[in-house]
Amino acid sequence: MNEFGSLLFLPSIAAILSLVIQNPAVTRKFCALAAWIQLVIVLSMLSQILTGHVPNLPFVSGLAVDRLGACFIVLTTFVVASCLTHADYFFQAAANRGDEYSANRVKVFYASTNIFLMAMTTVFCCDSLGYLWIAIEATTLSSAPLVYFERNKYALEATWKYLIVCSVGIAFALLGTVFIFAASQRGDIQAATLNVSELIAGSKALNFPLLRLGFIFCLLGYGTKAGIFPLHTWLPDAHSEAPAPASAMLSGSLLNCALFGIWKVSTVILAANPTAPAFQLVSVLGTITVLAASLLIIRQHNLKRLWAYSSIENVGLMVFAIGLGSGPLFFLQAVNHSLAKVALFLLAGNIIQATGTKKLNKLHGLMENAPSWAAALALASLAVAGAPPFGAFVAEMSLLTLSLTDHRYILALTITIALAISFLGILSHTGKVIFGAGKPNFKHFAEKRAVAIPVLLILCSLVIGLAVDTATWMPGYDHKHISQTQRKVAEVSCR
Amino acid sequence: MESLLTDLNRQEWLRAGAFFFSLILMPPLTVGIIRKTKARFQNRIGAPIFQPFYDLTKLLKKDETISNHVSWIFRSAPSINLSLLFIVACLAPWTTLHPFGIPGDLFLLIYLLAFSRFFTVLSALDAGSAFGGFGASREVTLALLVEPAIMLSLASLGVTAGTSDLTTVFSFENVKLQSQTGLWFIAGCGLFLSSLVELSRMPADDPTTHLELTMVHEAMILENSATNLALAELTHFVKIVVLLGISSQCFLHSLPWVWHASEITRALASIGGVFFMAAFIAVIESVAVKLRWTKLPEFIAYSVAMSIFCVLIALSRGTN
Amino acid sequence: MTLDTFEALSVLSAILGILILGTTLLRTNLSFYRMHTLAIAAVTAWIAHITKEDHLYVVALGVFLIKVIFIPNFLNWVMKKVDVGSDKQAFIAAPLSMHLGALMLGLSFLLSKQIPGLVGGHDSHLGSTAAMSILFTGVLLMLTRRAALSQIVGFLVIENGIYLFAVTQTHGMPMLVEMGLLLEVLVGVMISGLLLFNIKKSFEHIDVSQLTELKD
Amino acid sequence: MAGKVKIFPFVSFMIPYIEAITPSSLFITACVIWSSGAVLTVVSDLTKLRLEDRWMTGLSIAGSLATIIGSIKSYTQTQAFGFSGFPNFGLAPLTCLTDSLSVPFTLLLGLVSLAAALATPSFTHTLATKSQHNHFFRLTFLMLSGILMVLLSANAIAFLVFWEVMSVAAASLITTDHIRHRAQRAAISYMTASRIATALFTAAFLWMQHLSGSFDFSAWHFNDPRALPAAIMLFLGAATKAGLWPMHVYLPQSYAEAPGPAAAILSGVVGKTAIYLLLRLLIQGNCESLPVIYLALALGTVSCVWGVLFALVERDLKRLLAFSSVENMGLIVVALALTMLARHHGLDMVMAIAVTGVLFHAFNHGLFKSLLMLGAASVERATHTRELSQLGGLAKRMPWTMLGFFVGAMSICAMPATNGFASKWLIYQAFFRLACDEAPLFDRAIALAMVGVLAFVGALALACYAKAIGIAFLGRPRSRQAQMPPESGIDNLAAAQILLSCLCILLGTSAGISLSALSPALNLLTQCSNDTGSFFPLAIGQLSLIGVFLTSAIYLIILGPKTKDIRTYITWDCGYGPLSARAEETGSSFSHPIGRIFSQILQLNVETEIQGKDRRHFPEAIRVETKMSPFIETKAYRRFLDVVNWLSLTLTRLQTGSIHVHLLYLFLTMIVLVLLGTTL
Repeated sequence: MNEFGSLLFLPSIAAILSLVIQNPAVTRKFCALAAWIQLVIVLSMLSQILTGHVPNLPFVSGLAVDRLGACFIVLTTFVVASCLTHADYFFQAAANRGDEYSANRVKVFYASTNIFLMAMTTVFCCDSLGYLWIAIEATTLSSAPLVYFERNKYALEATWKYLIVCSVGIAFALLGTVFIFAASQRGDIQAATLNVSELIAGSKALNFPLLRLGFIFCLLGYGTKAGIFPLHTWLPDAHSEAPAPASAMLSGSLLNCALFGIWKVSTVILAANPTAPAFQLVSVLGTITVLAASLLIIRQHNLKRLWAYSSIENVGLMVFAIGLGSGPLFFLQAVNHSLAKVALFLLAGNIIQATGTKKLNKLHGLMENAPSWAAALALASLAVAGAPPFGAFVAEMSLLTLSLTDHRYILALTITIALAISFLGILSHTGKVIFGAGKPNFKHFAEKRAVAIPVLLILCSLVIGLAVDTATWMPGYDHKHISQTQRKVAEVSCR
Repeated sequence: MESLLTDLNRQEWLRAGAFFFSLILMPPLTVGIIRKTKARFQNRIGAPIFQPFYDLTKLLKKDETISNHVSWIFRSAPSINLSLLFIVACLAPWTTLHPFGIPGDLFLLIYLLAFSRFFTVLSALDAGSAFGGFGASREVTLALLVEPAIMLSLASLGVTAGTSDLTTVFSFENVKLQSQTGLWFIAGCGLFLSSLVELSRMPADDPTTHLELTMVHEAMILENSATNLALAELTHFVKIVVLLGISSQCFLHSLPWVWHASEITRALASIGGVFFMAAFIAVIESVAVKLRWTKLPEFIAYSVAMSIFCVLIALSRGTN
Repeated sequence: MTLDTFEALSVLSAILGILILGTTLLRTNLSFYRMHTLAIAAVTAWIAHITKEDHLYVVALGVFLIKVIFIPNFLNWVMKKVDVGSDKQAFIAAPLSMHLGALMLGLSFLLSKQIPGLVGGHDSHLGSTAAMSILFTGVLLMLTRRAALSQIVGFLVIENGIYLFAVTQTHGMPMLVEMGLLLEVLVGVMISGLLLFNIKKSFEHIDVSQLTELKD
Repeated sequence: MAGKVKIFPFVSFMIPYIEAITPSSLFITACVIWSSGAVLTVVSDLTKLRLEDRWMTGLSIAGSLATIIGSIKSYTQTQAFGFSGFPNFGLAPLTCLTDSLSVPFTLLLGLVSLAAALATPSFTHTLATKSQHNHFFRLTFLMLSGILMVLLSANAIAFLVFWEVMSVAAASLITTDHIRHRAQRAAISYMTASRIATALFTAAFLWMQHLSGSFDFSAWHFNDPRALPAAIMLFLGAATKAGLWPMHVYLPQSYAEAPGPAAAILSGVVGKTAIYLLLRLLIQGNCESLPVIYLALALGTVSCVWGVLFALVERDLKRLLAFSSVENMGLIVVALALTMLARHHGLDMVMAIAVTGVLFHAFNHGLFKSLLMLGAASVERATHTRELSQLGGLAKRMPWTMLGFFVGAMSICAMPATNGFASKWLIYQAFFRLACDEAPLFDRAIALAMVGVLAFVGALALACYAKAIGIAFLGRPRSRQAQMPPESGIDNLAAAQILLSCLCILLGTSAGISLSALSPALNLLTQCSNDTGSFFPLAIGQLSLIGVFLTSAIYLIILGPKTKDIRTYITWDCGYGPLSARAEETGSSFSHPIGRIFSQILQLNVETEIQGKDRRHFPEAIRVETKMSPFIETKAYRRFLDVVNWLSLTLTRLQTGSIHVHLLYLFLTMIVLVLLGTTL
């Protein structure tokens, strides 16, 4: 319990302190610093797992970090740290613009952000599906105040929808967990358990129909939380009404937790029966989500909703990666999406603060007003749309190559078309924002500092795009000719 | 060029001399014959056959008047056109007196003719007058419709002979073409009809009209005067001789006895053929009436139809 | 067929759940909800008695304290502060939705026969029928009622349905997980109660169906 | 006949200097120079540094010279080089290959970028702010390095990366003058077309990787039937990028809106990268599947006729040039299809001639199209308009632009003694030879028909460019802008035009010799090792010498002595009195007879409106308006866009906003998933 405790120790202290400290400037600086220190702690603690020497690091009976979980923890902490650093600029710019946020609102923001970070870290440490469910529900509850930060009518409506739809969705995930637990009890393994490692070990002995039913309900529950197509309705509202740093965190890290839930459950059903038809549902759902989101992107009128829908599209891609049974590919897509999407939401926040409007048809001429922002926005939207030099291109190409080796031709074709549509949708919207005559009432405030974090994130995505060779970096991933079942078993065992 | 210098036999030089002599004499003479026959048809005496020579010498002596909006194209177009037509005359198989067997490629010839048309059209547009523009636009439209016809009929001849070099196609040694009297005849008709349009003779355009709105070729040389006009007229005369020559050669090749006749008779027959064609044109001009501009594409459709027949014959015969 | 006592109790809780659907008066809804949850706590206690799983007693106590006493009182307090008496006309008239609830009970009886693996061993399928019908009641409540408060009650009923599944089929999840569930439900209700105040403050009504500004 | 010259004379002169440097290092230096230029503009954006145009054009010229020398060097020495460490695109490292097939294309890139760089200073002063200057230079450098790397990359992933970099750079280059909405719309339509091409390429590459197991181009063979879908997708993608018939819609907009030098590079080289890919994959991968052949023949022929027809009736100079490049691209694709047809029937000679025709015409088209684009851009710079109805009489005011445009027009209409004629002659000859050889009757019929179609298209091109030159440069100026002061001497734009015109004429007259430089490329593509120079037996050089000698003789002897006493007077006005410029032939009236013949395709309708009491006999005012609606854009694409919009509209209507509906979606999906999960 001690390592796990030390993992969460610093954010809890930060949460308490941010409630206690009166002067908001101090809390802002302190929380940002705490987040970066937390990143260092996490890196040092999980260095064995990250470098692959130790398969996984068990804490208490239900909590154990495996390789994928460790990578996600590092990514989430990095995302939260960069968002908090930018939040410092965000609040100063708000003050400079005139409508200063009241002190206790900022305190609630920082407290719930730190709790949010704790909840997300626990999600990735969970081995037991029960604890996983609790942690994900905790992330929902802790992110509700973040969405409700603006305290206006729209934020209220967004929060209410977010809370109700997600809670009901996750309730079904609980039903799924119950069924999986019942499957382990009915199966002839010695002790009924919820721990994924034990479930995988005794997977052949589980009562398969119950397990399949449980998997479907978990897919439905965590899918609502992730934003799969028919269940995505809460996501655009929540992300467009939350303040920029909050919506960056929501998009950048919260979606990964829900998808991690789906991944955990799918490893169980993969171990039980790799060619289960129920498992095909996952990749089909992923493709439908990518296609629907790319069609929705074309007709967007609000800058932040545009980026929310592009998050839904990337969630679809990640679900498709899970449907192919490749964990490393799922993480590669998650990293690229988080980096690019956080940069985009932070830039969107800057633009909305400077121009005062979210409407796409009122935003134009950013190149005239703030050339550095325009360049960053252009590069970031290219990164998220999957243009080559950036990491998303590598992820999408490996995804499509893998889907072809799995003989899923129709799905691969649909995704290629959907990616083309969303690329054009995103670039035409960004083009309209960047080019055109400048806006007269553009409030400039520390232009260079505002774009520091986004540029850092774009550079990381560029490094992934150019320097990372998928074959060496991810041992489980090998796009040479391996038959579908043999590769899945290989990957699951390397977990 | 090696063939020109080495086998320097007397007969080769004789043929070259006869060729250049006829090239200088025949163009004005053919036009003279056309005008003479038309006059006789209108039972008037008409100007002597050598009248075109006198006109050209008269024009060469006169002083030139040009428009003040004109650029270098107008000044240089006549000389370029004449040299182009002279080269075409040397390459094209319009007479059996073809000097030294210079290879005249089919596509090169057609694009040399297009080159001279390009310059004529530009010099017409250069003066900036409505009539020049009118004539240019009509010339280009007619050329557009006629060129495929000429290309296809000559190409089908080439396909049956197996080479695109017209000199070997029109030389009388080609066995495969000897038995193709039908192909030669139809190609001859197609080429004759196209050259009627190309040379803007009666059914397409009346060379003697003074109503600028109906002119095609005359409208383009409206701005030329004196020496310019002389060169333009001479170019037109050479073009008449070359095109009529080619179609007459086709007709000659369709007659079996010509294949066995001697050199001299073939030379005389080809020269006679050109003059006969000229007279035939004069007959058409006296009998037929000028077609309206919108009806002209239907007339050209006949020559295109002829060329399609040639293509079908070429394709069917080619398989043996 | 001889009804085991815990089956009788779970069917009783299902029936009480359907009664919640009966009225649009929020106050009576809450009281029916209280009795319905009491029945579920009793089921838990009785199963603990049968299977000698002593951690179930603690869970039953937790359910009783939080879900039977604290949450209904909290919601009543919120209702007084927000002073909203009844849930104006729902999408479907209240009696009709109650009959639908009853129909759902029959349907879940048929369904629990088909669902594999639920029936087995000594526990009969009545427990799963009750759980499934409570689930459907919760869904009906959320879909047809306009007031935010009845949406919270609907969510709690769904939660009870799932909890009943857990108890009747798997004799209770590990202790820590059960406690976690109760804590989550508690925090969820507190937050939505807090939101309820703000909706009332800014919209002067808590009719959720009018919250529709955010659309594409 | 002059003896056969084995090595390109130009190379033999350079060999001692560049013996040591390998082609790869030259190409890498070109890329480094260009990308350092791009970085320099970024630095100047961030700091106060003001970049002089001279430095940037110097950089650009240095890059193009390095490319030219590199391509000449790689003529003699094939080299495969790669970077194992840094630029590793995940699935495959960056591996490059310079072989004889990439020589003509890299040489073309070098020459056109050299000309564009020469012409740049005279354009950058039209750009207002410093940020626009930097934007223009940065994106030109990015595009140029993108094109170079596209031509060099040896595996599919590297190709896709640099292809996307090139497309995005070209699209944003089109919006250099981004205040105008037309420029933005043009960029979006360009981006759409190139993204569709990329999507088709991705699908084809993935399929081939699935078949062959690796992303290297050399490992792919298109002769087995399973590769048919990939070949078709590859061809459609290349057709979209080259601007063939149904996908040509974006070409006129984007070429017209791009700034001068960028338009030259776009129209000259970017379209050729698609042809290069087809050559590299389909021809070198010896694809001979009939569906691809007949698809290519059909699309190529239609775009030949369609492009030149619309170019003829076009009223904007740059759009006219864009439509005519649709025609030339169609011609190249038709010749490509002929190569595959000949290989299918095993006729090696026809295949060799056709491939040489494709390579030579692609090279020539790059030269004379960029020459024409520079001419049109210099006209737009001087008169601030591209409308033919407002130009006129520019020959006397802009003599050098007129000369450049004239040489470009001559070579695009394939006039003898120009490079256009040499390459078009080769394509004619290939079709002619196919008709003569013993191929099946159907293919011989197609070949002969194609000879007729090409003649028809040639005549149309002649009409189109006669109109372009006649209306824009000759006659009287039709508007106030056209009466601007004459050009003063040769500025760098004129120098660029003169460079390109000399190249066109040099290649045209020395066709025999310059063609023999393509023998290694022919050998690589079709394994038949005859000298390509022998395919062009015409003594075009001697003929043009005789022609020049004759013209000057006639001019000096007959016209010379009389020039001093020439009287200048008004143009013949048939007695109506001094006519104004309005009486002159306009662009639309020049092409009206042809438009009337093809009115179905062009959707041309003429409305005449006569006002006056007795309208038939005493008309007071007559108004004639000819309207021409582009057939493909209005019918096909409008419908397709409506469908996509309707689809996304119904999806957005899904987001109704009421929470109950959202919950309903949740429960319905639950039921569907449970049913699907359990019953499957």
